[in-house]
Amino acid sequence: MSATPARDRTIAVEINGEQVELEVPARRLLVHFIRDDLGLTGTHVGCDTGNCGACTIHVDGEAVKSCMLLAVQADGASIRTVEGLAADGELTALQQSFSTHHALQCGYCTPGMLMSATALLERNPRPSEEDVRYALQGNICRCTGYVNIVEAVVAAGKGA
Amino acid sequence: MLLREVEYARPGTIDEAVRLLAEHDGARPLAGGQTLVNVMKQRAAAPDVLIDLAALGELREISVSGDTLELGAMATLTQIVDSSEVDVARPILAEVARTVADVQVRNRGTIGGNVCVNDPTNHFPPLLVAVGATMTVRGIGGERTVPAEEFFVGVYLTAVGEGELLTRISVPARGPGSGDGFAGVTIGAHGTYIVNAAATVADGSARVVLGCVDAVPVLLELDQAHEASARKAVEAASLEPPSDVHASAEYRRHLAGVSAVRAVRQATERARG
Amino acid sequence: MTEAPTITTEQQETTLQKGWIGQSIPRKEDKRLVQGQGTFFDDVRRHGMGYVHFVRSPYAHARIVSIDVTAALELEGVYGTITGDEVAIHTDPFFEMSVEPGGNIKDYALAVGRVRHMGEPVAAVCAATRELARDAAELIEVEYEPLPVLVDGEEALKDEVVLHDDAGSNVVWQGVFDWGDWEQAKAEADHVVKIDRLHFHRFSSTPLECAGALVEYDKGTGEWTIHCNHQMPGVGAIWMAPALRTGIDKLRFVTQDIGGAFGNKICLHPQFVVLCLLARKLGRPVQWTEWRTDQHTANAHGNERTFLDIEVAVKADGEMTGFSVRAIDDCGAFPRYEPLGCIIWAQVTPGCYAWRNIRVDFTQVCTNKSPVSPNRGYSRMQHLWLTERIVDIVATGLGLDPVEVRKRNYVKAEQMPYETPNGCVYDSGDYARCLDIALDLVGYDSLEERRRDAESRGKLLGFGIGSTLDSGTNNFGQSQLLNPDLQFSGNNEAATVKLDIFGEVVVTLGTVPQGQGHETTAAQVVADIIGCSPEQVNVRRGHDTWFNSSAGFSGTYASQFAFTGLGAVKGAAELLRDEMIQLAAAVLQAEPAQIELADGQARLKDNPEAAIPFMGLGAIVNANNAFLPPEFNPTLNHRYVCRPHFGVVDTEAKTGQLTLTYATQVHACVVEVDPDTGLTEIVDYAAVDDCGVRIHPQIVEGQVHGATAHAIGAALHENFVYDEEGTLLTANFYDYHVPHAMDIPPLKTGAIESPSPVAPLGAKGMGEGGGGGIHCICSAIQDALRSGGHAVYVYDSCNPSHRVWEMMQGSTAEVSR
Amino acid sequence: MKVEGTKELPASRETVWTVLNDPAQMAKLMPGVESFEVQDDRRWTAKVKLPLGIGGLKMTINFEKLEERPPEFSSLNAKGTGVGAMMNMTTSFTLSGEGDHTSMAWEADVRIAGPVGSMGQRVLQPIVNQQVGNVLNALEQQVAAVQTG
Repeated sequence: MSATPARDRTIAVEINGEQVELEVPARRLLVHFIRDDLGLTGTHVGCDTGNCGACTIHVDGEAVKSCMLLAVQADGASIRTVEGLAADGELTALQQSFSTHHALQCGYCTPGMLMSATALLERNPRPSEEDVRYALQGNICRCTGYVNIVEAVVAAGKGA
Repeated sequence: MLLREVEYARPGTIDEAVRLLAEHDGARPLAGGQTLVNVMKQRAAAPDVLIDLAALGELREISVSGDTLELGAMATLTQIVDSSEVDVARPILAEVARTVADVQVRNRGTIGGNVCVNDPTNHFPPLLVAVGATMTVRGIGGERTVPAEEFFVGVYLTAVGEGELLTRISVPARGPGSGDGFAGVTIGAHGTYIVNAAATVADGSARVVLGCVDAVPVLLELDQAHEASARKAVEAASLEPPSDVHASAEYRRHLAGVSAVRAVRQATERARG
Repeated sequence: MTEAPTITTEQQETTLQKGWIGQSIPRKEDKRLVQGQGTFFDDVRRHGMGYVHFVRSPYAHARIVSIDVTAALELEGVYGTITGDEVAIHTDPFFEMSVEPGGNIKDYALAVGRVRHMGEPVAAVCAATRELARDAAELIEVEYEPLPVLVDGEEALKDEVVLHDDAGSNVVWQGVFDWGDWEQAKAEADHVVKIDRLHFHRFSSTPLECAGALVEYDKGTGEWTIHCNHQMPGVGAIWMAPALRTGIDKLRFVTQDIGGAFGNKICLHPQFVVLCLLARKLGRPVQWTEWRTDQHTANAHGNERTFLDIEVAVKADGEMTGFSVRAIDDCGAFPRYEPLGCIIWAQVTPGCYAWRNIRVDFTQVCTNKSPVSPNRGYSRMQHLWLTERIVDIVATGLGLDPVEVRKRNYVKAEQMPYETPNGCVYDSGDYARCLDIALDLVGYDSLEERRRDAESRGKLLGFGIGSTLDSGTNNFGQSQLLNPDLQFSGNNEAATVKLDIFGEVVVTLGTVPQGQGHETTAAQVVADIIGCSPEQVNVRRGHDTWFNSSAGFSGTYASQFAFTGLGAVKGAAELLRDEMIQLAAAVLQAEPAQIELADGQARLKDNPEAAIPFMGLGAIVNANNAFLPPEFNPTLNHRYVCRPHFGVVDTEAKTGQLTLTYATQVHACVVEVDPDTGLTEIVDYAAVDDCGVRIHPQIVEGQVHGATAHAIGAALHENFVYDEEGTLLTANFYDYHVPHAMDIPPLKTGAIESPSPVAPLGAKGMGEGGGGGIHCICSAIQDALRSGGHAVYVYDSCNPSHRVWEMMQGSTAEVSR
Repeated sequence: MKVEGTKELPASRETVWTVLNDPAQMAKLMPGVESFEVQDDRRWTAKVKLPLGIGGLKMTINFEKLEERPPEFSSLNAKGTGVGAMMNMTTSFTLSGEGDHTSMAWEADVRIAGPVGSMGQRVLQPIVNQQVGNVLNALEQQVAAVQTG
């Protein structure tokens, strides 16, 4: 990455295991790069202030809100989106648990929730209810009241 | 949600970053971006050039040298939460970092960004004043240090001038018989502060610093680390806090007293061990 | 008629076993949604599409002096613009439902000559990228001349500042409802409790997905296709087509997955008309995504309502015989879906109580705030809050026990079906029993012990109840109680079910699901009727006008899917079933009575070996039909319209069946208030639901959770607050705090089932809830503060820490008796 | 939002009046002025960038003199247009005092409309106070410069 300021950049990212190289304007948000430029529409936008977490993805293994990063900031990074969870079409235990526990209604917040919860489970495979609520604080759901989401993540941790 | 045109550079060294900041009018350092990118999304403020500090690995380091905890300005809040150095030297920093926004924001947001933004509701400005931190600022002409008490100049304004960069925050390690506290009232759990207060107690005296009641953190020095003297000091400070949708000036003034007392109580308990 | 209800609590769950109905099967929607494979409107792309950005007014009230789009058009990549002047030329104002003066309001898709609320669109621009569209919007120069601003509903009555010159008054609608004999009830009362003022605040459900659409115009046919998340396309088309001077046949609405709506996606017609005009003008598909700040400032707020001069007639033994109230409803800058809110509340006129004498003087006004739109619990929630506040204030004022006074005044299970003073019929329910379960769940017995424990920790403990009804299935005829000239009455919903060549069962709905699991529950109903597994039933996602499965009032609103939506599915499935049986009988040379449908086959009841799989039936009719006799012409493709029967409303007495089913939700909670800060913490919470037969208990419980979370948010945080300049101070999720996972306490739920005698499946609509959480939290805060020696009544529906603290400083509503 | 105060200046009323009523000198008082253009003796325009730590807030401000009674009273209106914000400010000052001492009583009514007005409420008051402080300090310096120069 050059130290000369520029309005457009060619960036290279690894996304869900695939290498992508594309020119983007410096002002483009990572979430729009993912959705509009790469067509990975599983990552959603629910607010314009970084509060809702619907756009949560993993950058180099950490959960981040892709509406609070510029695409150029991700140059050289490895990205995982919801589409990368069940890469082989087989649902992860967490995804399955979400369905079993009715942890989603409209499904709009779900990709972000799954990414936050996946990051939690990777750090802490057996989270308590309190751990889960703490880890999901940055993800707003307007349908479920969180009850079943918390249940689903705890259950996924127990391998249930 | 959609930003204005902006130029972007990612320098590889601090010197290069400082040079770029000095060379380009309207250039701003981009740390974690958890405030800056948001503000740019609203197009409320629009830097012309962003100097991304992401590649400056040395700014991410957390270490202890002697009795001082050294925090690189680009250390993320998650790093601070997880750091064993912080845990040993000044655990209040991790404790407070743990309540800033949410996991995703803490993963990107940096301590340097938190203080350089100096939003009156931010956690670290009052805390760093309370613990007596020293800020190291690098400019094209070299380095200078600024005590935290003098670092916060106004809303969104700090002692970091045009073409300068905050590089390091030095925090004295917690001494024996001392204790730190932090209290306040938020909008929702771990939400934005309506009022907060940080306190450090050592040798029977206390420093209490109030946040969200003025353009900059308000420092109150107490001869005696008592709840009553904290209450009195807040009253004597004749605060004129802003009113907004979450709190009238009167309610904020009241909460300043409550928060100060609670922070001092916590710090005192910890000082006792 | 009524079976003994079953009880479920968290620990133990028993359900009616009726085949697939009643089972919490995995939702059909989930697999795609957990993989990010849902298709929401913003995921739809078209070649050559342009992105639209609206230029919005920074002022709450101003005259538009001029709009200059020149600089925007000069920007490279800009496809075109549109302003209010063009809109006024190419469209007609939207149809208004009110009588005069509100009926004279002229509401166009863009501001014409004047802006009436902050964020009101004054122009739109279309460009090659989202960012460019916003760049261009910044270049559109609008000169405003600010006008005096009106932000208070009571102030609006003075007409010193008038928003709509065409109406000549800020009053949209005014009327008095007088049922029973209030004057006599008051004269005969032992106590008349007076409450000066209660205020139900502005908030909305703020679905996580904002509004938006991609609109394509077909020049050759003059047809528009609107890929969107409108939740009530039937009514959307009724607004849009006349404004666009076209027929309803020219508007095709397509919805797929929708990220929540809660009523807030009903009034999207102004923006959509702008998109239609731009698509036609520019000859390309145009796309608009609303951002959160836009959603908050200019889309859909819930109705704000102030209740004044409340009087309640109470007998010495605690029986409440009636009440009288003056209500002022603030609908913001334009009525849009209003004045329907002026009558919808009347579906629950006496709340859960047996009040027979009720007088409501109702006025709706315009102010310089965002227009309102239906919002979960629409209009009934405000009124139910009033009834619950009344009960608690009366109980406190007269020293009655809040549980006992409720039980004494509730409509009793043995009175069901119960006709209210205004002619609505509560179909079934057992409110006292729901309350008992709720009390049990929150450990009401140990309350005083816990109160002492809280006191020892410096906290004030409070207990509260919210008893509510969720009235389901709207009778549009109630609009005639507002405006007798309106040609709306009844309701309807359509569905189709067909059996295809290889045995595929395909269902299309007129409803517009936004998370309620319609694909799953419709499949359960069809599976039970035609004898197969829900997995075999393909319920098409979303709504498409071209499905031919929509009716005039199609949509998802008014807690009515269980009745009309599933009623249509059931009707269509039964037509298909009957035909499949006839066909099988013909092929197997048996009598229809000998045929049963089960396991994906049609077979002889007494000889299951003699069976034709669905594939066989589908193939015969669709592909191999030469041998069928000419007089027998099965289609295996059926459309059914569910038309509930309401009868005609009485516009003189203002009575009638305004709705059909009444689900019950009784909430109870325990809170702890910090007397130093005014912060409220919910320490125990229970919601008990009775919606009759539960098609899918897990979905029902999910709706209860969701409605509760909305209510908790509204009760403690969510508030659209304006300053006196009409600037919205809570325009984003920073200042408009919606609950996150750490804000919501663990919720306990319970359920009983009192099947509806009128609903096709015994199932009542229940998705909206009645705002029970708001009522019980207000009630609990009042209890907590009083236990701390503060002689206050909770007078506002939103009680963030500052208000609770202010109440403790002595400011409160006046109550006398 | 209304703000008001008084400022004591060690200069004659005439000196202070000159500084405050000469657009060119006035430009030096305002924070972050990037360009300044005088239309006539009653109207002028400034492009400013309020220097905030998160990046400058850019605005074009049109000034119009409303009333003046030299060397005692003057009022003017300032309309600012920026992205996401419209600023409307009416400000006035009254000078009194004898000899080399002037007392300036000032007041300003500032209104911010638009999204920034929504977002900035809790910081607006401190920011305005801060900017006012800057203006007053600059005035002091400018007055001193005029006196010595």
